[in-house]
Amino acid sequence: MDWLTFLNVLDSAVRLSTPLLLACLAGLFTERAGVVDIGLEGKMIAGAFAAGAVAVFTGSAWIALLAAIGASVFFGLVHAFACVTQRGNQIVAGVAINFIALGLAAVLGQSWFGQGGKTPAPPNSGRFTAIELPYAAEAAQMGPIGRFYADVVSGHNLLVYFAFLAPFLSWWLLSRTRFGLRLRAVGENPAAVDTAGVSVTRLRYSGQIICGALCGVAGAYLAIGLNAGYLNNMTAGRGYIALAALIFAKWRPVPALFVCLLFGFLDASANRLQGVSLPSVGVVPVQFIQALPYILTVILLAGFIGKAIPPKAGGVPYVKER
Amino acid sequence: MSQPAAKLPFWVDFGLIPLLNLVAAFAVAGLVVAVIGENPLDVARIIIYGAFGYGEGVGFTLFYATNFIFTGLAVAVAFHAGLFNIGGEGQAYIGGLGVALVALGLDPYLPWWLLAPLAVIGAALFGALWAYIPAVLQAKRGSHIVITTIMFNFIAASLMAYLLVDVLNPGAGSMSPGTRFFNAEAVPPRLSEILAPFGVDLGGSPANLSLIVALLAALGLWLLLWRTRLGYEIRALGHNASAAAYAGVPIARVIVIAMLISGALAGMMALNPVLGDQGRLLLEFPGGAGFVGIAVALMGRSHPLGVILAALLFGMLYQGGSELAFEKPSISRDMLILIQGLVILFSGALENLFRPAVARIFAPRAA
Amino acid sequence: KPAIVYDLGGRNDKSFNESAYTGAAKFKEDTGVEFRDFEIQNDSQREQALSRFARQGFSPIISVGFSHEGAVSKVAPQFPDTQFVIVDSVVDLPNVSSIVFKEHEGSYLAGVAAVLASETKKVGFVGGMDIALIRKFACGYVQGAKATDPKAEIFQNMTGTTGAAWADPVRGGELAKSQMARGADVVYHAAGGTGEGVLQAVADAGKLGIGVDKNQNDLHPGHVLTSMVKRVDTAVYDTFKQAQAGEWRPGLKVFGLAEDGVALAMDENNQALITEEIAAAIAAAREGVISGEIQVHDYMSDSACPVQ
Amino acid sequence: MNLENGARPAAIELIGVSKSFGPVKANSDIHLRVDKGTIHGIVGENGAGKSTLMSILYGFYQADSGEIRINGRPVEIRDSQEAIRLGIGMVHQHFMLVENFTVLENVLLGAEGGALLGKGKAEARAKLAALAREHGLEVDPDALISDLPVGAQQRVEILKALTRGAEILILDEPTGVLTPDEADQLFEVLKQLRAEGKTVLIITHKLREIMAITDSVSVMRQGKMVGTLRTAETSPDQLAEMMVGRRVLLKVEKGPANPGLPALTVENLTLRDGAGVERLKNVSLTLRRGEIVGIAGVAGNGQSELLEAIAGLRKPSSGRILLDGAPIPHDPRALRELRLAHIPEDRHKMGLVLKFETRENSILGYHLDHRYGGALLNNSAIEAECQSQMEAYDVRPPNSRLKTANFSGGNQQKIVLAREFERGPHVLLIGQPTRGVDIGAIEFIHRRIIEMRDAGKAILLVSVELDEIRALSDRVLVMFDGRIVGERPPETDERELGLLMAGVTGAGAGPGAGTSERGAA
Ligand SMILES: Nc1ncnc2c1ncn2[C@@H]1O[C@H](COP(=O)(O)OP(=O)(O)OP(=O)(O)O)[C@@H](O)[C@H]1O
Ligand SMILES: Nc1ncnc2c1ncn2[C@@H]1O[C@H](COP(=O)(O)OP(=O)(O)OP(=O)(O)O)[C@@H](O)[C@H]1O
Ligand SMILES: [Mg+2]
Ligand SMILES: [Mg+2]
Repeated sequence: MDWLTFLNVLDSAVRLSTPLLLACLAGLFTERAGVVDIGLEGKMIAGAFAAGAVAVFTGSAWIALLAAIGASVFFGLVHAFACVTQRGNQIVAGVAINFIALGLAAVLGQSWFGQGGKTPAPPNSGRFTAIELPYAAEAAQMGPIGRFYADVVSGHNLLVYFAFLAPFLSWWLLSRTRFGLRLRAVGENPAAVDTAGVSVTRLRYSGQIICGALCGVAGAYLAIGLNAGYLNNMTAGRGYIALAALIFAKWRPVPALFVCLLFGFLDASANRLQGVSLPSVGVVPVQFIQALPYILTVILLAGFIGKAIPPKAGGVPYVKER
Repeated sequence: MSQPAAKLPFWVDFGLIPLLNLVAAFAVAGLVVAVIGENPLDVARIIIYGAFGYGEGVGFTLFYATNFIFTGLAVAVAFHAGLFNIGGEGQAYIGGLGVALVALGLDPYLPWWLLAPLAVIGAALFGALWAYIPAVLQAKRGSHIVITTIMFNFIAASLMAYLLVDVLNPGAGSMSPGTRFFNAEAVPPRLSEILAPFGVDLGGSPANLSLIVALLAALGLWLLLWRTRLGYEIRALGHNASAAAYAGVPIARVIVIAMLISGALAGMMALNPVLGDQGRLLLEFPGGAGFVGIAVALMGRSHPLGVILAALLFGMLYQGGSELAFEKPSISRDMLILIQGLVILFSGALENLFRPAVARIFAPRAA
Repeated sequence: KPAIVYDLGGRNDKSFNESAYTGAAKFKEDTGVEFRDFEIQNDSQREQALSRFARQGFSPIISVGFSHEGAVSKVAPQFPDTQFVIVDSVVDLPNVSSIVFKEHEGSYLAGVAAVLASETKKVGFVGGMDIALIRKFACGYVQGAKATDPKAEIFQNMTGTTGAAWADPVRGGELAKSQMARGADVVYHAAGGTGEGVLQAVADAGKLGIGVDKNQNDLHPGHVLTSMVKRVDTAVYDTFKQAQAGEWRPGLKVFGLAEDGVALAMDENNQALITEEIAAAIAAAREGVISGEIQVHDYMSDSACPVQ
Repeated sequence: MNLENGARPAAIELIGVSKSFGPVKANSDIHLRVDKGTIHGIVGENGAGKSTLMSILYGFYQADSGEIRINGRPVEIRDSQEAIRLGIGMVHQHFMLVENFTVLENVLLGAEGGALLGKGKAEARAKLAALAREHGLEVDPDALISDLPVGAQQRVEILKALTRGAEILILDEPTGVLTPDEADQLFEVLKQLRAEGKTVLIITHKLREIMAITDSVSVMRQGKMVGTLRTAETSPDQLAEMMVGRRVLLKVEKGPANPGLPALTVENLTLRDGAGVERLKNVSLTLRRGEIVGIAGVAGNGQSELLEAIAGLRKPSSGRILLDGAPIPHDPRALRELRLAHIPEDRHKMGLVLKFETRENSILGYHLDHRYGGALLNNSAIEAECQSQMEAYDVRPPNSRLKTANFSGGNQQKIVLAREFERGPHVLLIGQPTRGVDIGAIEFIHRRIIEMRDAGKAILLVSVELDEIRALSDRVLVMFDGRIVGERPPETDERELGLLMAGVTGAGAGPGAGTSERGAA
């Protein structure tokens, strides 16, 4: 790969890793609070659909983003109600949310727009479009680093920049604030939090609310950032990959950034490698190239990261009285 | 799990409360139905009639249930070992390859009753194979099995797409990505044909002998888990890994064996659609059954009997749902996904929603 | 009493299923005759749906999509008085008519138009799931492009290997962007819902896209060069009409350029993009194909494409 | 309640407090009065309801009925925050610490002093330093809890309470995990707190400690308050009788040992854990038939690793372990066949599968034995086995189908002992046989262990209870920092053993181990 190609792949990787990163951080907040979340996919779908639908109705990307966050947070609250208040099984709740969000989006979409669950394309004001950072054009002329700035750093939409800021904000929130301290504690030993006089319930709900909000942004990014409108099941399994990334990152925000970038990069490279003829092998079957990121993930997992230890109290409802 | 210790009568615990949960799920679904302008009661009637009201419907319900029994058992056995096998989908897919290779290779020579047992072995073997690598990685390297099995689902999809489009495809002129049809003599009879002489009419439903295999598998799994030493070790491992190590259970080996069984069960799901129904291997035939298996196992409390019941419930939803889509053009097939989700939510995650209220009514009498 | 059974993609797949629906809807509008339709959810429902419609007396019953081939061959003999129609595949039975399209011919024209409209002489193709049918589109497209300019470079990408590949606009957009980064300025898609991402990305970048199956010129006016329409709608409409008039006949019906079964869509949305030169070249190519002067290789005939 | 008292309002007054968990009446109609500036003990068997009562006081549970008065004022303690506000602090039986947090973070949790941590952290650090100065409660604020020995973890719990300004301090079985020396230090701290006018409530099973430090003591049995007495006016025997409802023998009756041939020999054993840390350093010992060798030491000094290495659960990095002269296989299963039994230190973590029916636990580790079936398990054989074990060890209730989790701690321990003892092992590795077990059960278990010795078994006993070690052992080895730092006869003065356990080696007592901050408090 020459430098320009590399930059192109990197540029694509940034876009592809954005929804992963947002969903991964979403999962991080709830899992650090001790609620396992396999329902990221569903929450993203809810967000994407809400964004798509509201963008059409209002023509405002910002209102659509709020709607996306609202819809995802609603599902986050359902999840929290099931897992925290009702002490239900967290995995079942997540699976249920994936089904419900997918089904509901399609049913409502069909009933509102009559296009089989798809939302029509919103006007341009209803989308987050790419923004050129200052001096990008000039920088492009100034050698490889400038190109990097112009091609990779500049030219994304606002949500991308938010996503790449988010791990650092999350890190700060988790490690430097009272809320973060308590949230981390409640995922490790809720009884300790409880005896310290802090409400376990409220913390776990907060985790789910933040999770919902981030999934909402991820969904909005898919529906009105990258694409123009919601399409049935457009998350295409990204919620599950985000979960994998979360484990890969060992539930830490900054590593999550690197892991998601890695996944995005593998994905982008796979796109780019299609049809490329390798010496002595010939053209590699497309299917192999497409499986490559997954194969590499398995290899990395087997070889490098070793055991990932999840938050201790994860997956277990907190019961004070047996 | 975390019940107030008040004991409820058996029929309340296992009859009334699950029923209330289902009713609640349907009530919410009914709300959505009403919002889009249909009569919820009508819809419920159609679903139930569609699933159980006539022979062909019953046959289809059983057909779908067969898939879910296999995948549900697969997830359940892994759960018992403390493992979360999210890769049933991929294992089933690869299991289909096992079935197809047996059938394609031997169908000129063998009648169905000789071929079918080999196909069962093929399905189990290939499914197990696909679970083997994640299992070993978990056992030996501690790689998180949830991720590896997710990855293996994707890898299976790519591999099968390659095989079905480029390798096993009968070739020129064939549009559809799949193998050729198996010889008709190599395909086992359907239940409808077997039961017809007894006056049972299952219509044109594809339910087939795989159902029997599934039920036998459930029985076998029950025996394995609660009546054998291996099952004892699997459960010990699942409940308390360090106690298992203390008891001399070879942890790594039991992890791998449990996953092999899980993969084999998931792989056997392929028998039903591939050998029993389509008579050939088609692209993406598992159609999400591996994921439904997770819900089925959880709702069935990972007990084989529970898995069978939960599988029937989902079979009913699938068949009743298609009846619904047929009868009510205004309700798209996505409604079914929504209803499934609500059933999982209310009977699974919110299973205790009504328990306190019910307990208040029934506990005094029980005490 | 006409009926339609769609393929797994469903009624609103932005592709041939939707096109079939459009044809049926138009028929209903014109004649007031109601029709029923059904979206299957899995392979096992194909037979179920067909025999069910047949039993309830529906006829003709149109099955959209090659995957119905097995089901139609099985069900049709059981209902000899019912008229069955299969789209995209061939079933040789006395009560079945088979409708197939020469997508490679239409795609050939798309290739011609793409290269002529391209300034860089680099064009792209984004397919949905990697299956033979999509390769047929790709192969025709490449032939058209190469015939127009042997030095033209064509980038081909498939979106994926699962059904999700038909509904992943994000990846579709990325693929298009990656092709554009390599210099492509016209991108043709045959990828259902994924293609919307392709057209969006192309439009966002100010380049040109080519739609597929139905007329997508209006999606991003000024940025969709044309659409390779596959007249499933016309075929469905005509079938219903013929059945109504009692003129329905079984047998094979091939829709190519000559039959207007495939064509490039021209309307006010792309008027400005189709220069006279392009229009002339398209017309010439079309004539050539129809007359047999130009032989467009069909990928399906030997599972291979002569040019890359 | 028969303590006549002045007009001063009591620091704590409980009036008719009751609490049920489902059908279990954990506390019924409890009356208790604790004067300000006193140390008050609470004793009672396992499950008597002590922890529950304290948790109610701390707002962790809500009483079903009854009234609580703090300093004479009726209060309603809805949650722990409320309790903290009322000046109540509690050190729980199971520490309420976040293991992968630092000491500072744990102290901060719930009392952060602002939305951002920076300022609060600095203040907490200062407070900790001050408390360390005043009370000798030293602990590195930046150490991870999981790296701290239990004694230090307990200090953190106390510090948590004190930094929040507790006037009433509740300690639930605080000395179970401490060396005598550490316990004494703790008592010094408690006395100092009393001198400052604070009130201390302490739960313990150790009557010696009650006698040593409390001003008054209450006895609970089966959820009820049996009585409250002035410590000066009672005796251990009287308390024990009140607790159990019958007379108990507090001393272990044991004849002299008749050591025979060596059964187990450990030679130069060294063991590294997963992180590469040396947990055992060149350990050698010999165990003869018919003797009990006790290993004394503060938890975390390698005793667990030693037991687990011998039991085949950990692979030593060097050295040999010989059973009857032959090197042992590294396989718990094979070791069981060689008649080596192992009572693990932690019954919940290792000895039992709590979710199993008890009959399933009764064959744990022996489940491959042909007595219990071939291809299929023979349930009636298993049932018979379990019944006989339950009978022999008086497990209550004797219901083999009950999940083991539903038995009380003492009965769970009996289930483990029955399983391992009843198969006639030759060598016994016993870890913490009576941890968290009440007096009645302790008596029973100790008698069994002596019986095993007298039957000629070789027994290696690990316990953090120095009393227990001294009462049961024929020889005592002391471990510190992965080494055996000395051997002493059991009659050795407690002080001396305590010093050894803290790594202070006396004249020529084994390889020179200096003081290290790990063991020394
Ligand atoms: N990919 C990486 N490789 C190495 N170091 C990293 C990587 N990503 C982040 N770090 C650094 O590791 C440190 C810890 O990361 P992070 O902020 O995610 O965790 P944390 O908040 O400290 O974790 P915890 O919440 O468990 O205490 C940070 O200082 C960060 O800069
Ligand atoms: N959270 C709970 N849920 C249900 N039952 C409980 C709970 N906590 C305690 N119990 C039961 O209440 C009774 C009293 O328990 P508690 O822990 O107060 O006893 P204790 O005196 O502290 O015993 P130990 O000496 O073993 O600590 C026991 O029967 C116990 O099983
Ligand atoms: Mg940190
Ligand atoms: Mg207690």
